[in-house]
Amino acid sequence: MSDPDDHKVIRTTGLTMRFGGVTAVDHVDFALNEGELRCLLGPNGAGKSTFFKCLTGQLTPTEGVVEFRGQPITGWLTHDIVKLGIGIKTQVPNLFNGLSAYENVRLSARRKHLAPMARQKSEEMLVKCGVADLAKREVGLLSHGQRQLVELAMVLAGEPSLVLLDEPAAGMTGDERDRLARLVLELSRNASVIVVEHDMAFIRQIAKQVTVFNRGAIFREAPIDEIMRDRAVQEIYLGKQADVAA
Amino acid sequence: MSLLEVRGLKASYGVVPALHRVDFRAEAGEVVGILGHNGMGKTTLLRAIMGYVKVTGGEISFDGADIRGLSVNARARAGLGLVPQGREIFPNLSVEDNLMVGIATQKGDTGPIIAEILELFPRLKRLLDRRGGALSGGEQQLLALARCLCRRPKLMLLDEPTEGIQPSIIDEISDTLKVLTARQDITIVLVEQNLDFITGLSDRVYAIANGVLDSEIPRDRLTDPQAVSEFMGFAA
Amino acid sequence: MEKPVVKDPGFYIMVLIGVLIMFGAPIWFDLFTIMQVTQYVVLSVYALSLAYIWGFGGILSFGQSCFFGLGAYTFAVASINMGETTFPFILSFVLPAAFGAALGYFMFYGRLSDVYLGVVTMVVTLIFWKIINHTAGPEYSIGDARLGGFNGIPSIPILNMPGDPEAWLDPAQMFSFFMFLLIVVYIGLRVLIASDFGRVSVGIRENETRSSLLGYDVRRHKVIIFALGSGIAGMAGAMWATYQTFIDPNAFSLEMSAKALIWVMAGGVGTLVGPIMGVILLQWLSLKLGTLQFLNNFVILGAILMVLVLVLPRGLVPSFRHWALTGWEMFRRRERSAPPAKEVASDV
Amino acid sequence: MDYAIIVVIEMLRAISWLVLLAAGLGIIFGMMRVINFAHGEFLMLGGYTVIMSTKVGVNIWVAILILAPLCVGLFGVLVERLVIRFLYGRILDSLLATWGLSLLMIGGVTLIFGNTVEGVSTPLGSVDIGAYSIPAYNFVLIGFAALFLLAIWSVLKFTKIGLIARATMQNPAMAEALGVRTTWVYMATFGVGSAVTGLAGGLLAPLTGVVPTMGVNFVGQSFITVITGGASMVAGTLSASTLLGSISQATTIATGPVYGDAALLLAALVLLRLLPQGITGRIFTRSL
Amino acid sequence: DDDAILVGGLHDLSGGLDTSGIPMNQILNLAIDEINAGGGLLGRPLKPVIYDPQSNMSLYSQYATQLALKDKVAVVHGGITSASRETIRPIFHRFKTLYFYNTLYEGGVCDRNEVTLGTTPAQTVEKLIPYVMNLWGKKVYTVAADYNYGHITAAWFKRYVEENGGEVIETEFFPLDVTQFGSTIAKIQSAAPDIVLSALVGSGHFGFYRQWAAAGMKSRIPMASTTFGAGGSEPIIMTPEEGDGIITSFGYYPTIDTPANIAWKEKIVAAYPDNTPVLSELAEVTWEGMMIWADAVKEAGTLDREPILEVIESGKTYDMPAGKVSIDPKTHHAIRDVYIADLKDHEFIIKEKYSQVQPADTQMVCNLEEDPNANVHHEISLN
Ligand SMILES: Nc1ncnc2c1ncn2[C@@H]1O[C@H](COP(=O)(O)OP(=O)(O)OP(=O)(O)O)[C@@H](O)[C@H]1O
Ligand SMILES: Nc1ncnc2c1ncn2[C@@H]1O[C@H](COP(=O)(O)OP(=O)(O)OP(=O)(O)O)[C@@H](O)[C@H]1O
Ligand SMILES: NC(N)=O
Ligand SMILES: [Mg+2]
Ligand SMILES: [Mg+2]
Repeated sequence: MSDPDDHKVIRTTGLTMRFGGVTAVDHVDFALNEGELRCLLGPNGAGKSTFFKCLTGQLTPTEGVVEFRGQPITGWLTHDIVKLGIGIKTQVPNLFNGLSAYENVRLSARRKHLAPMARQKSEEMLVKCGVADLAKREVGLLSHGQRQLVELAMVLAGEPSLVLLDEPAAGMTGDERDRLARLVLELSRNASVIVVEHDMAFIRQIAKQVTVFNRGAIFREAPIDEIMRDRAVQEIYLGKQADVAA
Repeated sequence: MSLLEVRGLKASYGVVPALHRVDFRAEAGEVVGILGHNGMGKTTLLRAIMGYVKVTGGEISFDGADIRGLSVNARARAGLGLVPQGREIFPNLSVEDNLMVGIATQKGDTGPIIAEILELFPRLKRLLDRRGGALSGGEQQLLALARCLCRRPKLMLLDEPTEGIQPSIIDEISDTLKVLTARQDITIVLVEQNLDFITGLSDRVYAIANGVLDSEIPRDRLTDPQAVSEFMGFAA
Repeated sequence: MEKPVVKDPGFYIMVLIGVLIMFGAPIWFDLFTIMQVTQYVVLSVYALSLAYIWGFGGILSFGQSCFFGLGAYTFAVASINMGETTFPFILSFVLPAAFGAALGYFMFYGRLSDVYLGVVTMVVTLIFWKIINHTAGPEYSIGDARLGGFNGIPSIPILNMPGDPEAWLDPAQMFSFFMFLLIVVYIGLRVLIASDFGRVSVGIRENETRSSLLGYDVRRHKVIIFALGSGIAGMAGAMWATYQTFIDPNAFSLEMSAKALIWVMAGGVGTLVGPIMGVILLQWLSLKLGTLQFLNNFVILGAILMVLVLVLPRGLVPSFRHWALTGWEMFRRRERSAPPAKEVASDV
Repeated sequence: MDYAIIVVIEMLRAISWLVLLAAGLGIIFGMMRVINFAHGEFLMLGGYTVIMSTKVGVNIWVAILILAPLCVGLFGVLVERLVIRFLYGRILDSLLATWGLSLLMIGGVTLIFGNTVEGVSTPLGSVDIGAYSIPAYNFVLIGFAALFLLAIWSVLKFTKIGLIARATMQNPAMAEALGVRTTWVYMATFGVGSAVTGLAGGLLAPLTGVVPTMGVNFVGQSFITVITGGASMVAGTLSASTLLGSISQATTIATGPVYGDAALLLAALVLLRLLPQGITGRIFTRSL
Repeated sequence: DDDAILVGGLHDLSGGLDTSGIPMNQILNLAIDEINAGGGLLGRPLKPVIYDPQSNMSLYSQYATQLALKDKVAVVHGGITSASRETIRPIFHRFKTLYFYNTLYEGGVCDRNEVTLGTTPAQTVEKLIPYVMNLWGKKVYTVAADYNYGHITAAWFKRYVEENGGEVIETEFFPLDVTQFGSTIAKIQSAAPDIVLSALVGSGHFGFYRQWAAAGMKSRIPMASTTFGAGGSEPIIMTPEEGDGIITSFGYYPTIDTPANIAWKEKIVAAYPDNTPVLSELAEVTWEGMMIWADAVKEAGTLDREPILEVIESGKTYDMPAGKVSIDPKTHHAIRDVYIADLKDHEFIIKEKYSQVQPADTQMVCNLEEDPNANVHHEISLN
C-alpha cells in the first residue's frame, strides 16, 4: 500500500471510528514525515483524541488502516504498538496514582534502559520537566498541572521515536507554557511529534505544518500562517483569536 | 457587605498544610480572578470555599453568614456553585440527566431552566442523549459549566474553565459570563491560567503563591506578562 | 518501593524472627502449642498467596480457596495412591499453578476486571465445591482414593522425608519444615516485588491503561501473577491436608475464600507481614472465643470484625505505620514549617 | 401437556425466585457498590419477622407485605448509619464489615429468638393442573417478581429520586456540590434495598425452613445473578434471572438439582467471559 | 478443685449445627451434675471442659488436640456430623484419649478407642421399611441428601424395599444447599409412587416438606423418613399441616412412655426450666454416653483407658430413658431398642417398638476383637 521510499512514521488510510451513530473519526488519510513536528487543531469533539486512540490501539478502528513505518498495525494490541516506539500523553493525565513521581517515570524509562541507566534517565526527565522536587510525592495527590508535567516526563523517559501529546499546555501559566514550548521544540529534534492543543499562544510558538480536524475529517492541512488566515478555520475554530494573530 | 469574604484562611490535607494565608473578597456581581502557578493552591482554595477541604483557620463568610460549619450540599443550597478542575461529569448519565441533577434538588417549576441554559450553550443541544463519559474533553467542560448554571448559583467558583476549550468557544463563554454578570445575577471567582481570558473578564485579579494570597494585581500591570510573573512569585 | 529489598531493615528483622521461631519453637513449646502454631503457619502461606496477587498485582480473587482446595485434594489423592508424599507435595504446587494459569488466561485475555473478575473466581470455586460435594458415591474414586463428597477424605498421609515413605515427620519436624516454607515464600515474594517484574505489577495495579501505553503486556503479566499465587495457595492446601490428615469440601468453600480476604484486609492490603498478623489475630480470636462460654460466638466474632473495619480501615500494619508517620510528621512540622509535601512511603 | 404447563410454571417460578433474591442486593450493590455479604441474613430477618409476627396473631399477608419490609428496611437504615456509611467507595471493607454483620445477625437472632421456631405454612393451598397440583403461592411469587421489577423501573425512570441516586453513586463529591444531600441518598438507598430484601425474605418464609443460618443457601445465587446482570438494575436483573433461572431449571428438570446448580454457574461463567461487564454492560447499556 | 476429673465436650454451640449441639451440650452438663451430685467418680468431682467448634472443622481439629494434649481430659464426648467425627476421631486415637460419639450416623466406624451409641441405618431402616410398605404399598420414591449419610441410607432403603418385595422407582440426591423442590415434586407426581422415603437433611431441605405440603401432596402420597426430626428441630419448625403423618424411626423419642423416660424428662425441665432442650436421639444418647462411661470408671476403679474399655466390652446392659442398651464388643456400637412413630401436632406418637436391634451394617465390616488396632471408617457398600 505504501511506497517504500517515502519515510512516513505514521500513515492512516481511510481511518474511521464510529460509536453507534456517532462518527468520531471519518475516513482520515494522514501521514507524518520522519522527524516532523505536526500540530493537530480542531474544534471540541472534532475527533482529535479519538484519532490518537486509534493510532495507539486503545480503540480498534471501525474501518481503515494504520501503518507505522510502513508496517500495518491496525488491530494490534496497545502494548505491542507502543513498543514500536510510540509515547502518548493523554488528554486527562493518566498516571500510576499510588506511586511516586519518580517511580512513575522510572516505569517508563525501564522499558528502554537497564536499571542504573533508567534511574539516571528518570531523574534527568524530572528535572527537564521542572518537577524534580516532586520526585517523591504521590502523584495521585498532586495538582492538575503538576500531574501534566509528570506525565510529560514519563512519556519522554521512554525515549519514543513518535510522541503524541494531547493538550500538553492545558492548565499552564504563560511562563510555564513557554518553557513547555521550548521543550517540545527540543524534543522534535530527535523524534516525530504530533501535538493537539487549543492554546494558540502555544501553537504559534511551535507550529510549522498544521492539520485541522473538523467533524472527524481532515479539514485543512497547511503551514500555520496559512491556517491562521483561513476564513473557514476562523469560522469553525479560531474565532477572534485569528484577529489577535493577524 | 461583600458577598464572599475570606480572611486569614488556612487549610490542609491531613497534616500537610496547603493554604497558609488567604485574604480576599468578592462583591455581588463582580468577577474576581485568581492567578497562580501549578501547585500553588488555587484548586485547594476553591475546594475549601466549597467545603471539601478542611479549613484549619481563618474565616469564610458568604452572603453575610459564616459558612465554615456547613456541609458541601448546604453550601450549594445556600447559593455556591463549583465548576471543578477535571470537570467531574457523571460518566454514565446522559448529558440531559447531568443537567437535570443540578435541577432535581430544587423546588418549584424547573421546566424552562434547561431550555434557557441550552440557549447559552447551543453546542450541547445535539449532545443531549449522549453519555457524559463519551463526550470530548471540551464538550465535558461546557457541560460542567452549564450544569453549574442550572442551579442559578449566586456565586460561581470556576476552576480553569477554559482548559481544553477551542478558542472561539472561549470567546463565547467569556461573552456569556459577561452577560450574566452584567445582569448582576451572578458573582464569579475565577481561577484561570489564560491571561487574556482572565483580564478580559475580571474586575479584580489576585495572585496566589505557595498557599499565600494577599496581593491584588493592579489592572494596569495585567497587560504585561513580565509583571504578572513577578506577582505570581517567580519570573520565568 | 523505592528501597531495594537489600536495604530494608524490616525485611531482615522479619526473616530473623522467622528463623528464630523455626528453630526455637520446637525447643520452647509443648506439643500442643507447636501444633497450634503450625496451623498459623499453614494459613499464613495461604494468606500470602492472596496478599501477593491482590496487594501487588491488583487481582482481587473471591475464589482463592479454589486453589487451596485443589492443592489439598491433589495432595490427598496423589499421596494416598503413591504411599509417599514428596512428589504429591510438588504436584500440589504445580497443578493449581497450571490451573491458575489456564483460568487466568481465560479471564485476563477476556478483559475481565474488577468485581467481575472476583465473581468469576467465586463462580469457579462454587463449581468445584458443588462437584466435590457431589462425589459421595463410591463411583467417585481416583485410584485408591475415594473422594468422599461432603464427608471428605480421611487418613491423608503425614509428610515423609523425601525418598523414605516410612520416615514420617513428627509434629515438631513438620512445624519446622512449614516454617521454613513460610520464610521461603516470604523472601521469595519480597524479592519478586522489589524486582522490576514486581514494580511493573504494582504499576498495573495502579493503572492498566497507562501500563499498556508504556508497552507492558498487562494480560500476560497478570496471568503470571495469578498462576504464582495459585501455586502458593495450592501448596498451602497440601500443607493443610497433611497437617489435619483430613480434607473436606470446606477447603473449596466461599468461607475459606472469604477468610483469606479477611486476613489480608485485617492485616493490610499491600503488605506481606500484615496478612500473617491477620491470620494469627483472627484465628487465635475465634479459637479463644470457642473456649469461653459467653454469649454466642458468632455475635462476638461478627462484632469484632465490624469494629476492626471501622477502627483500622487500612488494616493493622498500614494503620500503625500511618499513625507512626503522622506522628513523626506533626513532630517535624512543629520543628520547622516545611512546604506542603506528602512523600510516598516505600513499603512492602 | 399438563406436564408441559407445569414445566413452564416451574421455569417462571425459578426465574421469579432469582428476581426476588437479587432485587434488594441489586439495589444495594448496583447503586451503592457495596457488597452486602449479609444479604442472606437480611432475607432471614425478613423470614423471622413473618414467623414471629404470625405467631402473635398478625395476619400472614400483613406480616409478609408490610412488617417484613418495614422491619428489615429500618434495620438496614440503622446498619447504614452505624457502619456502612463509613465504607462507601471501599468495596472490600464493606465486604468485611458485612461479613461480620452476617455472623452477628446469625448469632443475634439465635440468641433472641432461638433457632427452632415454628414456621408458617404456605397460604392459599394448591392448584390442580390436570393430573398435577402445584402451590397456588407460586403465582404470588411470580406476580411479586414482576411487580418488583416494574416498581424499581418506574422509580428510576420517572422520578428525580432515581436520577439523584444514580448521580450520587457515580460521583458523590460532585453531587454534593449540586446540592444533593448524599447522606440521605445513601441512607434511603440502603434502606430501600434492605426493605426489598426483607419483603423477599418474607415471601420465601412459607416455602423454606426459616432458621438463623438459612442465608448461606441464598447469598451465592443472589450475588451471581446481580453481577451477571451487569450495570442496569432492572434490565440486568431481569435478563440474568431469566437466562440463569431457565437454564438451571431446565437442567434440573432434565437431570437433577446438582447439574441444575452447576448449569447455573457455568452459564454465569460463560456469560461473564463473553460479556465482561455483565449482560447489560454490553447489550442494554442505556437502559435502567 | 484441683483433683477434679476433666471431661471434654465438643459440640457446635453456634453456627448451623447449634440446633443439635446446644441440646447435646445441655444434656452432657446435666449428666455431669448428676454424677457429681452422687459424689463424683473415684471420690473426685467431674469438671466439664466445653469448647465450641462453631460448626467449623478446623476448630474441631484444634480443640480435639487441645483436649487430648493440653487439658488431658479423661474422656471426650462430642462430634455431630460424620465430617466432624472423622476430623477428631483420628486425633483421639493417636493421642489415646477415650472418645464417645453420641449421634446416629451412617455406620462403619471401626476404632476401639471410640464408643458409638446412636443408631445406624441397618437398625432403623430395617424396621421402618416393612412397616410402611405394609401400610401404604410397594412403589417407593427416595429423596436423599447428597452426602455419605444420605447415599448409604438410600442404599439401605433400596435393599430393604427389595427384600420386602417392593420397588424403588427413583432415587434422587440433593446437595445440602438446595432449597427449591418444585421440579422434584412434579416428577414425583408423574411417577405416582405409593410411598416417598426421605433421607433429607439440614435447613435447605426443610423446603421440601414445606413445598410438598403447599402442593397439596400430603393427602395424596404418604412419607416416611429416618432423618426427619433426627436433631429434634424439624417437628417443631414444621407446622402440623406440613409435618403430621410423616412416619419415622429412631432409637429415642421424647414420647416414650416409660417411668425412666418420664423421670428423665422431669429432671431436664427442672434443670433447664427456661431453655428446655429439644429432646431427640442425639440428646438422649449423649446422656447414655456419659452414664456408660461413668459406670465403667466406677467398675474399673481407674481412669485408665484400657481397663475402662474392658468393662465396656464386657457386654453389660444398661437401663436408659430410651430403653435397654448394651455395647457390641465387636464394633463398639450400641445394641438397642428401636421405635417407629407417627408425627401428630409436633409430637411423635409411638407406633411400634423393636427390642435389642443389632448394628448389623457395621458388624459386616468391623470386628474389633480380631483387629483391636483398627482405625478406619468403612464405607459400607451395598452395591
Ligand atoms: N466512547 C464514545 N462513545 C460515543 N461517542 C464518543 C465516544 N468517544 C468520543 N465520542 C464522541 O466523538 C467525538 C470526538 O471526540 P474526541 O474526544 O476525539 O474529540 P476531541 O477532538 O479530542 O475534542 P476535545 O478538543 O474537546 O478534546 C465527540 O463528539 C465525542 O462525544
Ligand atoms: N489530596 C491532596 N493531598 C495532599 N496534597 C495535595 C492534595 N491535593 C493537592 N495537594 C497539594 O497541594 C498543593 C496545592 O494544590 P492545588 O491543587 O491547590 O494547586 P493548583 O494551584 O490548583 O495547581 P494547578 O494549576 O496545577 O491546578 C500542591 O502542592 C498539591 O500537590
Ligand atoms: N450423623 C450424621 N452424619 O449426620
Ligand atoms: Mg480531546
Ligand atoms: Mg488546580
